[in-house]
Amino acid sequence: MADHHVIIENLVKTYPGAQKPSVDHVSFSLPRGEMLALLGPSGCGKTTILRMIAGLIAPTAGAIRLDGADVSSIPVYRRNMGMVFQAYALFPHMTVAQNISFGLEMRGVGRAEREERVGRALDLVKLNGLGDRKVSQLSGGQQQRAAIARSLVIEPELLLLDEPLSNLDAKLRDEMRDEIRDIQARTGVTAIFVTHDQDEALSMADRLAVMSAGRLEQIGTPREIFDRPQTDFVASFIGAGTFFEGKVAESGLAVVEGLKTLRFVGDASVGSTVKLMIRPHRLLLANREGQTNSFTGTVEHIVYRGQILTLNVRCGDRLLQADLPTHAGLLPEKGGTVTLAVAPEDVTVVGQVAA
Amino acid sequence: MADHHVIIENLVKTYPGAQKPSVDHVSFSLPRGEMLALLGPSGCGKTTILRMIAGLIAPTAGAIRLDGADVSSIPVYRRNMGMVFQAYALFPHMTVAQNISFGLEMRGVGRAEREERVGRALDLVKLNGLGDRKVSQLSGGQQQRAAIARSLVIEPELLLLDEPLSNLDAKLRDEMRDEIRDIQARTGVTAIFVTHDQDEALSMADRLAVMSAGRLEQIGTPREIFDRPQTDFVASFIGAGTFFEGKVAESGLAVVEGLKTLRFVGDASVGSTVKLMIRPHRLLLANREGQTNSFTGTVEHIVYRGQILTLNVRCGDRLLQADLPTHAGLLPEKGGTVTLAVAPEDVTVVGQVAA
Amino acid sequence: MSAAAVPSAGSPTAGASRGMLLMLLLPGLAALVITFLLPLIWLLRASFASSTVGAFSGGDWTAQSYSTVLFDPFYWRVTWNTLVLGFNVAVFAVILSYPIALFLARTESRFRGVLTALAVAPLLTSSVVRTYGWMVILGDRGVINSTLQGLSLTDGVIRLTNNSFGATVALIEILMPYAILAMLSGFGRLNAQLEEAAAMLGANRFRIFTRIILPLSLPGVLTAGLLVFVLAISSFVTPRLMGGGRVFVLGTEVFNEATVTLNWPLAAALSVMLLVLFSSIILLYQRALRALET
Amino acid sequence: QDASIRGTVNIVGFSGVFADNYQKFIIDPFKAKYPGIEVTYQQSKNSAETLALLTLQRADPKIDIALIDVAVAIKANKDGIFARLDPARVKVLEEMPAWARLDGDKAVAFSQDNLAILYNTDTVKQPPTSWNDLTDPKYKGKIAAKLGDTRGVILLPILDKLAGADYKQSIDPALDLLKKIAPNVSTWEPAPDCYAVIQSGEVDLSICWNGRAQYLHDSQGGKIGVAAPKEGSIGQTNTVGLVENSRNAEAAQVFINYALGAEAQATFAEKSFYGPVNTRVKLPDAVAARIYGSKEAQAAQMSLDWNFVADKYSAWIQRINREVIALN
Amino acid sequence: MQGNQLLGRIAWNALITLLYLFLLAPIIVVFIISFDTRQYLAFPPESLSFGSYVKVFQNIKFISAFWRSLIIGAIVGIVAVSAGMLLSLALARYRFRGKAAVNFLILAPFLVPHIVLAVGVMLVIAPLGLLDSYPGIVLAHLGITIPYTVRTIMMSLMAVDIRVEEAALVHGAPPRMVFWRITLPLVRPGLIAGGVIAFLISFDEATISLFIVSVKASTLPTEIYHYLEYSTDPQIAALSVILILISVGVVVAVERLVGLRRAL
Ligand SMILES: Nc1ncnc2c1ncn2[C@@H]1O[C@H](COP(=O)(O)OP(=O)(O)OP(=O)(O)O)[C@@H](O)[C@H]1O
Ligand SMILES: Nc1ncnc2c1ncn2[C@@H]1O[C@H](COP(=O)(O)OP(=O)(O)OP(=O)(O)O)[C@@H](O)[C@H]1O
Ligand SMILES: [Mg+2]
Ligand SMILES: [Mg+2]
Repeated sequence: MADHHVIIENLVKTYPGAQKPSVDHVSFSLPRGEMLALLGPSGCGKTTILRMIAGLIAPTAGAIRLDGADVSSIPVYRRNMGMVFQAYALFPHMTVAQNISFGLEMRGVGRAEREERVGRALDLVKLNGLGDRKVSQLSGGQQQRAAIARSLVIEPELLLLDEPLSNLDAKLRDEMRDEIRDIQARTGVTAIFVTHDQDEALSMADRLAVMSAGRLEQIGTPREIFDRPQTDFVASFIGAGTFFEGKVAESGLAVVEGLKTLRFVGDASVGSTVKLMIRPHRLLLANREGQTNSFTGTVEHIVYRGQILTLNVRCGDRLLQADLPTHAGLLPEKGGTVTLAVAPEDVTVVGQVAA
Repeated sequence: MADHHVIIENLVKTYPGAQKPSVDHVSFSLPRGEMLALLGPSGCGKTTILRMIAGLIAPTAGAIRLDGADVSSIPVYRRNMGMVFQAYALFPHMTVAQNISFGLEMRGVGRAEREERVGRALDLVKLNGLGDRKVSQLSGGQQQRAAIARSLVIEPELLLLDEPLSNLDAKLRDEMRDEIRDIQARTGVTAIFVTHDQDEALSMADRLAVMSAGRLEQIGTPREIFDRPQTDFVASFIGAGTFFEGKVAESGLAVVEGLKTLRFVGDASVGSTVKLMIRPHRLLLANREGQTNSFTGTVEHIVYRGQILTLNVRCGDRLLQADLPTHAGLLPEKGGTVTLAVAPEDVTVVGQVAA
Repeated sequence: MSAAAVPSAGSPTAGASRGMLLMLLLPGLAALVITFLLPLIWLLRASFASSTVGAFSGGDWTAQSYSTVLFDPFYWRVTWNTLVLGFNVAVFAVILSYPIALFLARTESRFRGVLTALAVAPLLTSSVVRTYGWMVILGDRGVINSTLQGLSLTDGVIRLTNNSFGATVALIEILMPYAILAMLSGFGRLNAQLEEAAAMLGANRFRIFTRIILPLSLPGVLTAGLLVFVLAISSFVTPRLMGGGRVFVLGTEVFNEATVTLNWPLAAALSVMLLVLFSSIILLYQRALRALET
Repeated sequence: QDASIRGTVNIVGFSGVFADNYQKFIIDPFKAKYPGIEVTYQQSKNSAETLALLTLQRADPKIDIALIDVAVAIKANKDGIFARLDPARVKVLEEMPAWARLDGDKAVAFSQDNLAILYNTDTVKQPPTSWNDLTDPKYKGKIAAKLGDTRGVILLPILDKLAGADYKQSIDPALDLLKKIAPNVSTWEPAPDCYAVIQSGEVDLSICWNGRAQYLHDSQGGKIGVAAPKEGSIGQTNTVGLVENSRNAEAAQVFINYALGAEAQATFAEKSFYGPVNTRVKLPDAVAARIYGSKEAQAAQMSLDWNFVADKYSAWIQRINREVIALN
Repeated sequence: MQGNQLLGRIAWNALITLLYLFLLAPIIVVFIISFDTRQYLAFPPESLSFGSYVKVFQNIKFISAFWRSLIIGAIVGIVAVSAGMLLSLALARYRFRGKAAVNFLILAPFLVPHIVLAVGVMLVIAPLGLLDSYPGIVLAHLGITIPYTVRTIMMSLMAVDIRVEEAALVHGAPPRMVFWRITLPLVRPGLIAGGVIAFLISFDEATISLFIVSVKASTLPTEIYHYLEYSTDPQIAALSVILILISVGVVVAVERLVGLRRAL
């Protein structure tokens, strides 16, 4: 921890005039070269954290350390960070190339080298040939890429990205993700990026920090977050799922109202009431009824989503959500009866219910 | 066709001063109660089509018919359509409730009924309690929902939605999708919505119209579009995939450079060169090498995406993209060797290559 | 030297900000203090002087001028006239300027620049010359009267000028450019898409105007109204010349006391009176604006 | 030529044609006579502005001589703006009438511009001959009369005399007469000015200053006619004053002595149609007629007790404004 | 287009035309009069000629006053814009005590009649020895023009996304560079519009100028005023027309260049 590149300690930000803090005692740290995704619903304080790290706003309390040293006395323009703003914040009076070149100029890089590096950056974000355009002549997606190029070209030590891909269509977004990931891996820059797209967070980041209402809910690898959410909020915010409450009858077995019993893997003391979750894609079509953790019900709703088919299956008074691969042989139809099963290790304990 | 609710015939729009038409001979039609998604990259003309249907701009050529009658002589305000604008266009001087109520007032609905219907609409979009807020006091997502409520409350015959969900996080977006889908199904209103999110298009729409540079590329059900894209553009725009070019050696068998042969299902005359596509999730882990349509290679890149694991597998000089479910037993690791296989019916012909 | 991102005290560049702030404020404030605040203080001082010399260099203090202003019913009537004139001019100038401002705000015409310039052009004509222009139009043998007589619509002369009607008409025209400019800058919230949205919701042109355009432009209209009112009640050349000397308003009285009877203390006191009027109007206006916004 | 006296004299005075004439007929000849004395002439918009300027510079005057309206001069003397002229240096004082030597020679009248009735020579075929003609109903709505300033203050004593009263007793008779004129008045603030409205035919008659009207009559084709009423008139009186604490008092008094002299006065009267004050001036008949009108009118020419009038100045204007103009 | 929509358009255009006619009526009259050959203002003209224009261009007082006004207006424009820029920055970007007072001080000159200010300005300027001097008249005009420049620049400044400045900071630009490279270029429309307005006001101001200047620094409006004291002839009309044409030209050029309306 102590030798981590970025250390955030008990960061608090209360905007003037606000009753509640927008960022509330958040602590985390990143080793050099890591990419962290800040994830959370709109208004939970993601941008605020980035802006404090950048030095654009001052924390109400808490500390930000880079390589162990408190940064509060370093002015913004000497922190050597790159930042992609949520609304791009390109310089409207400059061409694309001038925008990208700006940071290099500020660093006193010579003209020839500048031109060369700007050219490379333009290639990187697939804007070659658009360098001489005015910013206003770019589409939203192109602007976003120009902003990315501007922040990358200065080879910052720390890269801050605020929803850098929100305005791109799926295709381009995938490409840019790979690009950013690549550059980050190659240059070894530490990066923090904000997103509300969980797929983006899961696929790009080394670790995810999930926030809710100013607080850090959980921080961990994509797998930890997705498969072992530690709070209710994280469980329901990341990925879909069906939630159950059950009384633990014996170790690894809970009695759930309306269903029979549910076998699960995880710590839960006998007699306590636990919250359990099943991810939609962990529910599989079962061969036969009566199998462990199997549910039979009627298909109420089917949504085709290309790769997968999302089913809502009614079992008694519960609605189970299941995602089946579209190529999994004979697919159920609306109104039909299906039996779904789940492996005990795919039933996750996401919390205790106070008695 | 003739009895369809909305019929678009050879619609063309060239903006004054533009060299190329922004919408170029587009024709399609919708039966009453259908929901159509207009999908395509930024700037392809989606909004332009919506605005012509709404009557906000006049087509350069072509006709729009509602219930068989040409609408060109009906002024906007008598067309009884609901529209959600890309940038919301909420009335800034009114409260949320007043915004929603506006259309009802224009229709002379009495105060009591108005209040009741506005209340229900607010519930619907989960804005209960925010009715008295000024529009400027809402977050982006909340504004978008208010705009949706405003267009729904008048129970229009035709609903036009321009990227209605772009500013919502995954969770809320899913909920709103279901809500809109539900309302649409319940009220039987015909709806056209614009999106650049293919997941949204696939999961919400009865049919998809994919556009590119002003032209309609393909229109069809989600499955037709996803599984049987008729053009290169559609294939690469919707969903990911690995593309091959191969010479058809015999019916259903193509020789692909760098690979061996690829069996496919589809029409292609022997001797011609075809473009073939394999969707990532149709590539499965194979038990043994040498099976039909199987490829062995090294895992170059792994991305964990919650539900699925995306692999980039290098076979010779080709990179295959495969999506494996995360619960499919023992998962491959980066650098390891895997064998992937695909069923011939999952190898899609997406076009011919001119010799 | 930008204050760019130094919005709050805790900021990393805050150390420099106090000195910076002073640097930013000093030149402009110095100019304003010299050419506005000090003259105003002098005005106050002068209004309490007893003689012409006292008005310049101090000396004794007396409230004589104020008691003259406050206890002379003539000045009450003048004040009332001033308010009536200001009100009429403000109302009509706003009504007549509104369509032009709306037109300029929306037109896509190539001539937009010229049209904007033309709307402002009246500001640049000497008021004496412009007044003469109005005399030609409204005079007893002017364009309107001769047209009416030519069409045999009237046989007598209709008195259109040398009275408060003439003064009002000319003031309206003279102050319209200010109203147009003020409205133009206040029309920022108007946005074609809002009108489209209203049309989609079933509002016809009339309703779009009354329910969307008008309310959205109301702050601009209020600002324009205030500006015109204030300029109208402080005007003196136009009411004097166009009113044929029959229109007595505070502006003409100030001018009269300052340049004809040389009673500077009284002129100062009348000016202070005018300022008090302004201030109360502005306060009322701000109330109205706040009420509009909540 | 007398080059023995040296110095600079700074004069502030009226602008426009007056300034041109003053330069040409007073200053230039003076400079020819006294080459050692430099003279600068600064134009001022009006006497009020001049007074303001002088008041401001009281501690350190930059101006030595002011040409100023008599009413303003008297006001200035109340504030001690002007210095007493030295009779030893300004010998010509002896030639000035008593009424012209104000406040013990702290300002001396040097010219008078008579109030007259102007008429449009196209529309008025029978020029008015009497101030009483102003009440003639045929001029209804055809008179321009700016009376809110010195013009009104001068007209009142004239009308008082017409009514057989004395302005020192009461001006009520004059106001009553004025109220009879009022219905004929089209504008009390002629725009652009009281001469142009005659030229353009906007009105038939206008109560205005003689000098300028004569000048316009000559220069612009005789459209303006001047009627000098037989009951005589009163002139707007211009005074010259030596500024208190002037640093060039000596040279300044040399100048004043010259400017008040008969020769200078006569030339200026002939060129500007302003009546001279120096008692030794004898005007040619033609010139006298254009300044004062007929012999009858010349005989009836009046002068005022300016100290008395200055005291009533603003009260009279106020009464004209409130009792006549405001009610019409 | 529907019939009644067309009708509405025609009615609307007719209304606008009428209003413009009203707005420009006296100027049209002045324009016509300016060609009259007579030596006094009268309508309609007897016969037409460019004589008055020729005379205006031959009038040395007008010409030299015109250049003086031009110089004074230019200086006033530049100084008012500079001071206005700094004030706007302080007001738009800082929170400080007394901000309301500063705001009022900037708004108030809009509302105080010039006739009221004029004597006071003279009184303040006189002891500085600045009467009838360029610095004096420039100073006097600053008070009435700075409010306009602050207003227009503020409008531009508000429109500038602060994030753009932040982006420059983050990418290594010290505040000084942010100002020169980002903020200043972005508010240029406001600067130009403010400068033009300040110029026009200074160029046109008579009331206060009359108290400040007499000979050396007399401006065109004061010359016109003095001229009107003893003659009212078509020269004045011709001069007005020339000035209007110049101003319209300036406004149109600026509108073309930066879009004046945005800044207003
Ligand atoms: N300048 C400000 N003044 C007061 N409150 C603010 C300010 N900026 C943000 N907030 C509040 O602080 C909270 C956190 O804002 P922040 O911008 O960090 O959210 P976010 O997580 O980035 O959301 P989004 O996904 O919508 O961008 C919000 O509730 C917001 O209303
Ligand atoms: N008013 C206009 N004048 C000229 N060209 C326009 C206008 N509006 C749109 N265009 C052009 O027409 C094309 C289609 O625009 P449209 O707004 O329909 O795109 P879109 O498909 O809605 O894109 P997006 O997803 O970015 O909203 C674009 O190339 C755009 O530049
Ligand atoms: Mg944010
Ligand atoms: Mg669009």
